Amino acid sequence: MNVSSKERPSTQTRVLSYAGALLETMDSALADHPNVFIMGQGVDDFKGIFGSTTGLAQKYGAQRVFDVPLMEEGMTGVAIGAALVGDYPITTHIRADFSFLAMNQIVNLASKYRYMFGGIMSCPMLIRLVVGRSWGQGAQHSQSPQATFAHYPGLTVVMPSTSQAIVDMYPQIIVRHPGPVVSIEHRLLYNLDFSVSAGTPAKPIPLTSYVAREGRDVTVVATSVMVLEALRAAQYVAEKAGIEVEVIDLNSISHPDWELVIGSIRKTGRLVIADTSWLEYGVAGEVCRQVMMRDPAMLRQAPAMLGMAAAPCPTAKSLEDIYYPSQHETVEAILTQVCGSRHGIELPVERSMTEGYKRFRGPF
Amino acid sequence: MNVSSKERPSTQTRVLSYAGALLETMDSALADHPNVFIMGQGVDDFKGIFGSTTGLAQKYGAQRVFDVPLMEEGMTGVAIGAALVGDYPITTHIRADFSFLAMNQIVNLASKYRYMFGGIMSCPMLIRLVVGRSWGQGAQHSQSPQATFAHYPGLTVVMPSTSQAIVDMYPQIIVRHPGPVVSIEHRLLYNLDFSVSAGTPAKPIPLTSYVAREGRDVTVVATSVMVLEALRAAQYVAEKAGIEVEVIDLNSISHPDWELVIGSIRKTGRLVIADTSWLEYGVAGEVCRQVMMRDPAMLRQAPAMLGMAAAPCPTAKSLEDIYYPSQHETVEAILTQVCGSRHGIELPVERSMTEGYKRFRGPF
Amino acid sequence: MDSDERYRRLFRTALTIRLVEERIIELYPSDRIQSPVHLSIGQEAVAVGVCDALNVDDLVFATYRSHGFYIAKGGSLPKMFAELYGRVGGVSKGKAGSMHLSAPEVGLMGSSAVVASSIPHAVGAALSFKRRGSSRVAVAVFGDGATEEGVYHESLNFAALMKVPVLFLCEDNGLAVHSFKNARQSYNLLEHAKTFGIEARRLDEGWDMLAIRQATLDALSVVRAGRPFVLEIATGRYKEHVGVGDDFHFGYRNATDIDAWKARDPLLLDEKLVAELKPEIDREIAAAAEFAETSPFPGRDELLTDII
Amino acid sequence: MDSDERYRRLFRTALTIRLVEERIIELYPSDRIQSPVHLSIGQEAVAVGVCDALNVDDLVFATYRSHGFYIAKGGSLPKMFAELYGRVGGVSKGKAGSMHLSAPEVGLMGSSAVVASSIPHAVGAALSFKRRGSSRVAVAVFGDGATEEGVYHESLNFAALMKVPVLFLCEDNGLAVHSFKNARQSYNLLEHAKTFGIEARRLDEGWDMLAIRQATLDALSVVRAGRPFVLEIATGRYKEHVGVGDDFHFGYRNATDIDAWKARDPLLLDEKLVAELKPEIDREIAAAAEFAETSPFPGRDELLTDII
Ligand SMILES: Cc1ncc(C[n+]2csc(CCOP(=O)(O)OP(=O)(O)O)c2C)c(N)n1
Ligand SMILES: Cc1ncc(C[n+]2csc(CCOP(=O)(O)OP(=O)(O)O)c2C)c(N)n1
Ligand SMILES: [Mg+2]
Ligand SMILES: [Mg+2]
Repeated sequence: MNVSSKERPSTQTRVLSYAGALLETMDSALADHPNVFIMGQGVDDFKGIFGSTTGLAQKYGAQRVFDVPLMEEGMTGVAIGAALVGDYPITTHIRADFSFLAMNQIVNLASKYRYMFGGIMSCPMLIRLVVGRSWGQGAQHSQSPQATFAHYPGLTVVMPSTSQAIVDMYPQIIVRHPGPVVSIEHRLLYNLDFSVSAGTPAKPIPLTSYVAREGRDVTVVATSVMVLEALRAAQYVAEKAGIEVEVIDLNSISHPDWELVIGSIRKTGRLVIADTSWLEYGVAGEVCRQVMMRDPAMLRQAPAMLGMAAAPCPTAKSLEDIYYPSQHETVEAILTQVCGSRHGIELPVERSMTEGYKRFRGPF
Repeated sequence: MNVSSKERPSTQTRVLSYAGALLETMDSALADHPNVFIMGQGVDDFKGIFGSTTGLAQKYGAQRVFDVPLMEEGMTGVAIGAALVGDYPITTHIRADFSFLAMNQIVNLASKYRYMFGGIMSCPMLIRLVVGRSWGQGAQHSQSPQATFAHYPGLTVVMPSTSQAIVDMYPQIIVRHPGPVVSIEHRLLYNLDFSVSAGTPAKPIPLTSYVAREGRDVTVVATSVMVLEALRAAQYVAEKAGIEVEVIDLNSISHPDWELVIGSIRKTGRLVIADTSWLEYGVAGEVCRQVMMRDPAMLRQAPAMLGMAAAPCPTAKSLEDIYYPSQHETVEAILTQVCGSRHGIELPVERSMTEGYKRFRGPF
Repeated sequence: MDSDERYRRLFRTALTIRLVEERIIELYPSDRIQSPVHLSIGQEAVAVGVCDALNVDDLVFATYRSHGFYIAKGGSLPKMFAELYGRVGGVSKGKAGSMHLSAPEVGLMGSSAVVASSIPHAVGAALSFKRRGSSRVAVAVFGDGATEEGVYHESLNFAALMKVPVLFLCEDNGLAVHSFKNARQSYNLLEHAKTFGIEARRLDEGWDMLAIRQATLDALSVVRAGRPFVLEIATGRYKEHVGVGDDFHFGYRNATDIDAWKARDPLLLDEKLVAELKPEIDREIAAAAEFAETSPFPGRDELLTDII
Repeated sequence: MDSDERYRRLFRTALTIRLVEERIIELYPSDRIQSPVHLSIGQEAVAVGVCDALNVDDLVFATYRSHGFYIAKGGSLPKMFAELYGRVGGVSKGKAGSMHLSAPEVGLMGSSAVVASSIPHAVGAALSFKRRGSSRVAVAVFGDGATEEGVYHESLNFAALMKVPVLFLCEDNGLAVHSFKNARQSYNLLEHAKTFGIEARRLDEGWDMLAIRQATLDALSVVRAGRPFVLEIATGRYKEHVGVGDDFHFGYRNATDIDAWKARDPLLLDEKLVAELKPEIDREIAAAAEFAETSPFPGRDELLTDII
């Protein structure tokens, strides 16, 4: 796998894995802000949430980085209480699915605290959720609840898709963002290497959507790992058919840059939506709503949508492979949008998206 | 308030409040099916979940209808366990907001049980959630989580909007439906009287969408109490301007009859969506997605959308009144769709929707 | 300090709570207060005794039944009335209402209407205090019913493990809405807490403000030393669960259950002191209600502010 | 029954579990099993002793670490291997995998990979049994870590209140992933359970199948009489939390922690019996793996079935 990302203004780049980017931002958050602390099951162990917190407990001490019992609801409540008195808590869930145990604290408390009390209190904090995928995660370790959380006003929901997104966004969030942020990180990204700007980029990735690749023929609005899928597909169709795909990383699910998205769709007139969750009542619906509210005629034809099949996630690999959209399907969706269903262009054979990620050795 | 509902084929009708319809269906479920039991905080007290379970504990005994401690997650887990061995549990949450405490059991367990185990087990059960509104319910007693639950495959999510819907649907659900059902009941409906068919209706309300009022000029797709708002508005614009509104009660949020919805929109070419929750990542998005997937050109213009303002629910009445769409806004949305924004037709003055419901004395 | 003066001070606060809530009862039919109210009439002594033992910068995290704690912790009456009236002059510009009173400037943090949900908040605040080496404490106030929720268990365990300065204060009125405690709980709260290594004590004299104050001070000496404490105080809810009425006529409980409490209630017994203090308090309440009355309703400009 | 024969029966089941998991370890690098596996090697005696004391129609609700309970409860080996291989011939057509094994026909209900989440299921099944006047019981199997979750508290309270025939079985391996119990728990499990009025017992000899069987029978006599019981059995997890490797080299724990367990492990000590039983069990395993190997992969027709 070798995908090209948006060109960065800064000339100097370095290679940084997603986990490495997380570790860097966690580290500098702790170094720069004495009120930051990290808590979660296993944050202080040798695996350190897939390498994103490894060594930090040793470096900053058990008062700043600590393991907690199994207590998702309680932990989130503890974080809120600490935030209310000026700390900045970072909590982790090694699978996003476990955040449902903290749903009450996240939705009924954290998201509402500021508004409910008329602005006199707030609980800024970062809640990190990891979405599982591949290797038989099954129905309870694979969910991607961005639409669920983004439905509730007061929450900021982001899905960083690259190391650059982590490096750029987390410092904007930690301590600086006024409210609670749910960041949904994708497990498949953790071990990938990305090239990131060596210094501070001229245009850091904002807490909203951005163009990940420019193009004129079709717009792909994607989230998280599907951004990478979209970029891979864009490269493929560029090489095979000279089609120029514009890839927009929605990036912030709660606060997308809809004008950017709509501007692109107006330009290309064609749309593919690629999300990590179910299509029903998900991101695809919200994108469609934003288009329709402005002008249903903006699109020349019905958009294509890629997401999980409408079932819980099966464990068997043969089912998992068809449960998620493959490169094959992503490329097919793009080609069909641009050239119609009888496009006649050869499709990639890759059967399982995760194969691509396993083979991937970066950097690019 | 006096709204006309869909004509029923049966000639005989009787008057039945929403709470009364619930009580009747709970009663006959207990009478007809020895494996049914009802548990929830206060189900056996003199208030009986706003009159929907009153007297049943006395009638069927504490083994069939019983109070539980404060334990939403635990109670839902208990219900799943009982369902797995052949009981049919009905659980209640006097505010839908409290179901977030049971989110893990509902989403990670109940919704997935059948699929995750390859069809060899299932946990049919009914989870009743009451949505609060008006009289300062505030941010934590007013949420309407249909989009949240409907995002997860395996759950059936319904929002009965009338007594007839209760009387028709609950017997189809209880014991007969193979999986877990989340039914979202609206508190404002409880005290309203509706006319229901006296015997078994020729065409009972199905576990999917249905036409609540036929019309040719504009389609209103509505949920729960917004169906009543839509019917009131339809009557108003029919009288004031001879406009014929087609009102579709989405009714099942997880399994709408999209062909019915789309058929109506194709016919009228105009669309208003009226939901009880936030528009962002909500029902409106999914309706838009269904339209766009088929044909973005189906609509002559951008649809109108009515829902809660994009904030937690404020307590002050002056804010609550503008937080929810009023009759004024509902009528305005319909008129603007049909006649454009300079329609010049007089709007109803009603400032707060809840006034209508207080004044309402039925039957109709 | 003169113990008589202390008693007067506590009594005055308790009477203020009682009179404020009685004023609420009178006002309620006028629809000036359009939100659910959970009255603490009968339970005033708990808030008063506990808060008097606290410093201003100690934090209280409470529930929908918090008029008492709001007043006892020192919250402003005009802001409270304006909040109940849904006016801009309210603590939270009317967005909070009765169920979500707060007064962070005097240490009452946001009250939650989801039972038990603010218990871990107190633990979290205490955790911060501990890390900063502060001598402040946090108090989680909750009802007997709240201890049934799983988060109570998680909070006790975490607080004991981390040795944070938190006081778990259970207002045991024996009821959750209309359910009696024995129908809901198989455990004894003190024994239960002790298995977490948490010291625990019950005070049956929930009418006795001075005893509650002293019990709180005793508990706080443990808490300030960095050990959580569970203090359970028996008390009586005179009114219906929510709303301004009595509820004995519904037959689920007997008036006699509460008569025992009334027979010890200083606000009922000490008529002389009531007579002496009432006029001034009444004037304060009238002024507060007057302030509320004249404060504007929040308008559309407030609907979408303070969200993130 | 001849106690020697009983020992052989239990031993054989335990050895089957061990050999099955050792086979999984061997197979794992071949990628035939493409899902996380949580091995119970070292913990077999618990499943074996407990299940032997149960009737076939007694129900067990377990966790992601349930190969042992699946086999001990009498689940079919070919269906298990096919399930692990993600094949149609598996218990759940491959949709479940290792983390969600079940065998309802012999009383193993669905295993959940969300810690503690199946505990209330056992309580609910027991509630049904009670209402029907059945003598069946339900067993909630969970690890020490699971008791930290709030739902454990809710489940104990409810079970004790309703007096349902449920056995809470805690497999105490002292670890939750890589965290030691003393870093996670401030309570003693037995003392804690007793405050709910629940009888509780700990067995330190988690290698002793017969002792576990007897302790379970003793507990079941209480449970069948309609009183929940907490049985905590100390045991040792030999392997890493998830996956097929050892984990001593990571340094978070010492091999010596486990050596004490190994020194008592009958499957290691009784070499003679192992030698005698192994060949037949190996044949069964080979046949099961063979069945799995030849069972087809589920195809697109299975993707969207059995959802509602
Ligand atoms: C999580 C949750 N479940 C249910 C309710 C409904 N409810 C409101 S108050 C209450 C009783 C709480 O009793 P207790 O904790 O003893 O407090 P009290 O009202 O007696 O002060 C219940 C069940 C709620 N608000 N939150
Ligand atoms: C609710 C939840 N939180 C976290 C996890 C991640 N996790 C998986 S196993 C485990 C440890 C559980 O320990 P214990 O209950 O003792 O069982 P053991 O693995 O030791 O058998 C954790 C934290 C999870 N699966 N579910
Ligand atoms: Mg109480
Ligand atoms: Mg363990």
